Amino acid sequence: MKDAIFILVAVFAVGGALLTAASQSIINAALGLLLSLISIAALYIFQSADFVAISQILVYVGGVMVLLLFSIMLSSGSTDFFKNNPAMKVFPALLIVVVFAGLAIYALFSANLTFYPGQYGPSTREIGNLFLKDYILVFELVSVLIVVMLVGAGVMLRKELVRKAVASDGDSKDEKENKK
Amino acid sequence: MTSLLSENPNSYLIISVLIFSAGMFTVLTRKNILAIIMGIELMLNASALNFITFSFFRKSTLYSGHVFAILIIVLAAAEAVVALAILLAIFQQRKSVMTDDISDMKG
Amino acid sequence: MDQVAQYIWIIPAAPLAGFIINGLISFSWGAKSSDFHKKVSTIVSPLVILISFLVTLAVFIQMVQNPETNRIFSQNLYSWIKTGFIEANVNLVLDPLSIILVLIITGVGFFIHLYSVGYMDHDRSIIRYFAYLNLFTFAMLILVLGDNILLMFVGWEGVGLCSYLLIGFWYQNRNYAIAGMKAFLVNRVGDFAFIIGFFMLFWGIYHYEGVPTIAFSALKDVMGKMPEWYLTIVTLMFFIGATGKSAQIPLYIWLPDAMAGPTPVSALIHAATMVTAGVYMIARMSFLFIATPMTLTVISIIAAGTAFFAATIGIVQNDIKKVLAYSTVSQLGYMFLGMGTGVFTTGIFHLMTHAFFKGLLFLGAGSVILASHHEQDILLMGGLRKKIPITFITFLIGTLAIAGIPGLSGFFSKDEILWQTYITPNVYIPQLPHILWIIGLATAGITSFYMFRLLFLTFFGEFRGDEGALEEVHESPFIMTIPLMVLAVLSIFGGYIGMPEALGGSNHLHHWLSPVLSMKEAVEEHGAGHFQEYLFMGFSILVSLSGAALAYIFYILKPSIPKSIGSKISGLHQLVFNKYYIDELYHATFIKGTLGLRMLLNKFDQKIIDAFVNFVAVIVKAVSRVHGFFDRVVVDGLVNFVAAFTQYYSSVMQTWQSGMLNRYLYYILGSFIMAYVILRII
Amino acid sequence: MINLIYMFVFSLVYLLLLALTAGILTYVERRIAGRMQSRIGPNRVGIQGILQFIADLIKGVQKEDIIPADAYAFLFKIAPYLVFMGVFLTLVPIPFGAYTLMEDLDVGIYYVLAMASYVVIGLMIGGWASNNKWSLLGGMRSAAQKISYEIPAALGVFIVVIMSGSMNFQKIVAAQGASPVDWFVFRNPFTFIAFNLFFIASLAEGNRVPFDIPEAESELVSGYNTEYSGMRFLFFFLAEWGNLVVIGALVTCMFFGGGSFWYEWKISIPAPGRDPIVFEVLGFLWFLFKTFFFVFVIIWIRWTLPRLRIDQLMDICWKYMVPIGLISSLGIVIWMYFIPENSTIDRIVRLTLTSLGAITVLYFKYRVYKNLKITKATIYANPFV
Repeated sequence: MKDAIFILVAVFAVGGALLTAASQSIINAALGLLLSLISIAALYIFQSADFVAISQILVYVGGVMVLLLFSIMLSSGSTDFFKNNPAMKVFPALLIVVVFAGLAIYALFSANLTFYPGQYGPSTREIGNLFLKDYILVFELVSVLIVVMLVGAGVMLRKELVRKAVASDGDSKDEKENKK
Repeated sequence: MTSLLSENPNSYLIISVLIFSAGMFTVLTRKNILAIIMGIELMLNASALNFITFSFFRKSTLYSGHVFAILIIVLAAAEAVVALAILLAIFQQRKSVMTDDISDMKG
Repeated sequence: MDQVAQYIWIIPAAPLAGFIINGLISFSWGAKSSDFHKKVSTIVSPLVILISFLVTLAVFIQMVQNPETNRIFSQNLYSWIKTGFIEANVNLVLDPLSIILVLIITGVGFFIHLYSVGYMDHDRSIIRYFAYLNLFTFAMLILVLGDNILLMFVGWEGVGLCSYLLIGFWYQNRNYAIAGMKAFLVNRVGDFAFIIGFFMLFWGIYHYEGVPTIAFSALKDVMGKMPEWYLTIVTLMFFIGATGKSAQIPLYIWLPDAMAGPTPVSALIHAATMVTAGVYMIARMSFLFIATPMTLTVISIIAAGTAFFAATIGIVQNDIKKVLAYSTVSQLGYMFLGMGTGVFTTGIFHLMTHAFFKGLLFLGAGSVILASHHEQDILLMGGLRKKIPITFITFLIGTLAIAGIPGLSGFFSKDEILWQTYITPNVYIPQLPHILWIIGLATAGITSFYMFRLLFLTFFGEFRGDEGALEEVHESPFIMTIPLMVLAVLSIFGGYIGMPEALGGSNHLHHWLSPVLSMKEAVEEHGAGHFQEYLFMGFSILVSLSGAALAYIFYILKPSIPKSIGSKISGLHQLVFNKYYIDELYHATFIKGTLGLRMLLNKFDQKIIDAFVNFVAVIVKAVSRVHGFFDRVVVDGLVNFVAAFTQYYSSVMQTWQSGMLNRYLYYILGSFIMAYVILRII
Repeated sequence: MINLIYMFVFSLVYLLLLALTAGILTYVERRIAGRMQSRIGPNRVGIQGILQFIADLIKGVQKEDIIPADAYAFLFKIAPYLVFMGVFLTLVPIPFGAYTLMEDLDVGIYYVLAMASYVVIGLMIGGWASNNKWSLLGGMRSAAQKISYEIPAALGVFIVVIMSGSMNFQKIVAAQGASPVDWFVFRNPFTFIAFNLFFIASLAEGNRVPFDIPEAESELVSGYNTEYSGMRFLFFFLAEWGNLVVIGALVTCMFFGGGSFWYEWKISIPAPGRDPIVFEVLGFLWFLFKTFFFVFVIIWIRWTLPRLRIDQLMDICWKYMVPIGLISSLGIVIWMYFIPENSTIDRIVRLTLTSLGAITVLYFKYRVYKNLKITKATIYANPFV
């Protein structure tokens, strides 16, 4: 029974990813990504990583996917649903990807890793402890990064800045005179 | 090793490889920057899945894998925000999000 | 682990805090800084060093009380790099070796900071100065305290940076700025070798020993499987790194120029601490060097050469700081000579005593310079002893110490080196110890000669400067003379902790250090009585005294002799006076070489390409006069040809740089797959 | 296997109950709205019009399921289900009683926050797939609003998590007590702020007035659901009213002591005499009472306040609520560090806050009675007309 659900989830995860890879429509690709992300969260739950799974849904579904959808809606014309994601030469990409996947699976089976049966249990407290003890520096750096990211994204999309960039493409003389 | 697929690490790792390959294929073939970003997200997720799998099956009391998965999630979110901000800025100027149209830097 | 070990982090942290405070003041106010800011800076900077010193002292006291087996204190601050290949922690270690260095850095450093308060009082960038000085102390402490090569390298580069900053401290003067750059570039050569060395060492550890650690404390136990030829290359690379930082042949040329910096900087960085980093590095990695007799031989030869060579240059220099600079190079040669014997305590001993007396001499020189209003030429001084008595007495003590007059610190350490040089057999060249000993002894005599020359010319005789300048000479303020006095006391008594058994001492230093250093058994306990040792001491005393006497004859009794000798052998004199034209040699080979290549290319450009262009132009001009139509055809044709040619050529490259993300990813993936296939499958 | 079937049946029951509750709430809302606007409201179908929602349901099912010609059919179809799924999934960890809950998740609150994102996706997709400018605008506004207000809500939750030391709902309820003095809302000033932050942000996340910009009828026709009709349209509304229950339940759990029953604390029945089932039922009812009180408050707010402008909406979130949330989450840490639980200061603060709350409620009741007396409109206080 557990395996049946697992196989279902796995098929969704890989199928979503394949939909993303193969879809001619950007919105369908986004939906495939959504499906894949949710299924990956489910795979986390299979491995007793509930906190990570919920984080995955919160950040990816609630954040990244919404942003992606926003960008799709803001950037592509809303009429041409089905052909706004053109592909380039497919064959060499397919070749290289298949070779890569083959190598990776070869590496997996030739590596001779020893595995232990996993243990189930709550993880939130341990993750918190790790973040505040061993990985405190990383944690702080990530928060700094996020602040920088927020400020950066805000600055990048400021109206005046964009306009200025457009203006300086054409003629920068006017600006200099304005400054005087 | 148990006979259950869901308790066999290799099944997770193979799923991860497939998702990663799909992401790579997306990045390789798509012209739309948005699709490329999606491919990158797929690759990041595949690697996070690997972290969790190794954390669970190699030494389950060690939660560092979870920490790294969370870091990947957070950094992916940050990356997506910046990438999409850049994308929108590009779109405002050029009215296009296809990589062919913004390859001014080519030799 | 003792309680006190958990405070080790304070030792580097305090100077860092000082640097941050000073840096912030300097950064926020800079030129606008008020007296208040200056006061804060001058109080904070020595204070932080004092804190470090006191902590070190506390650790030292604990260390002395502990039994010999329990004298290594370490504190692990952070897990820095952790891969399968190497593991590096930010781990601070105080053991009997590093604590000596830390005591010197913080102790001598504190007094030099104090001295700087007086010396730099009127400089408007004093806050920046103290910021650099604190940063230097921090970097030097990291170098010394770090428990692995990578951390040591962080400090190594840090001191290099500070040295550069401080040499070019008065960067408004173009020559000084260039001197800074020269120091930086020359150091870079050495550092490059150092980097190669430690990369090779990492690889060797990984390949031969199969352990990921690079911590010194752990390395000692895992070494053993690495073949000697490989280790020799590694240690030679390290030694080249040391020649860069510690000013040995052939990379010593930056040190004399480094005197462009403020004098306390010369005292702290270019005499007492930074330049000895190479010596320390060899001592720290003694377990590597002891296993490679070839490297030790090379070190001995180069060290003896440097010592002698620099000493001869020192005879004829007229700039007070330049004399001391060459003397430093020469003394560093001595230290390396000691290291080259394989009995590393001798080098460390000399390092310590040298820090005291050379720091003292530099500070004294600074005091002289300040007293005589920034006059550095000793030919324009003379008779200053009555005007600046404290400086004179302390300078005299320093001179006696460096010249190896018995009873002062320099005597013991220098003698120990010479003695060990003589008795340590060499496996490659049996006669080498004797040759080296003779060179060393000669160097000792020359050292004594030029130091006394300096002393006599500066403090004795008649004043030779401008009229009336003597009246304005005045003793330095109290804050500058106190460090002088303290260092003078240390110069006198610092040697007694390493007094050899032959003289009734017990060589504490040797027993203190021997647990942490791997070295050849010193021939201390060799029972045939101390007769030979006494004899050798007698030799060196004799040589030192005769050097001093010669200087007395030349510069006090018959001041005309030097000139007549100089004119008789003017060729040699010129050669030595111009530092054997080494700078010119480097200039002629490396710099001229580069410039020459450029000139050649330039010539090619001018003579052939330009000529071709001119030729075409002339033809076109001529033809255009004949007919406009023809003109258009030829010029346009040429242009189009060039364009087409460029286009064809670029179209080849263009396919690679397509501006398409996907293509780039193809390259990345393709190379990745190829690398994987090559490394793993084939 | 048995477990799975049990879960399936249980969630079906939940689903039906939620649908029923949401349906009844539509009726209740219209009745209350009627009272507030001096009219009667639906009273024709069934006794007092109680079956009105079933009539609406039948009407909705009968209608033709229109999909606009230029819409993206697949997305257009799944959007309402996504929205409904997002609301329904949040019910999983909410404890209606000590045993009456679907799954005792270790990451309870975090899970609830995460599930809200499905709603966002659903609304955006719905708005976009309709291929209608108003719908698109409504969907995007809704997404922007929900993402923005998730931050103050999360900060409010954060404070509660710090106070209770766990994200598990049972433990959060257990960290509080039965008496109002022990409720988180009256624990200290910062938790009180957290309650306000969470409640207001929840209103915004649920697209309720005064934050119903996404569907603002007067400017966007009806926002993201303009093109929907029939059953799909009803699904959006099911989700909206279901969300009311969720908000009420969350607030009750996190700030008002959940289902901890008063008598457990007050009357000391000897332990053998305690019947767990009785207490479970009583606790469940007590929980429902609190929940529906907050549902009433939300409805009340809807018919009292005017709608905000979009820029005011964003200003309130980013310029006021987020900074306040950040400051109070710092404050709660300091507070917990310096003032241990059950110290004198802690008790004084709790009592003061509780009595202030009680005084406010009583004064408000007095005002209502006074106004009713003056206007002689007592008929509108009577629920059965």
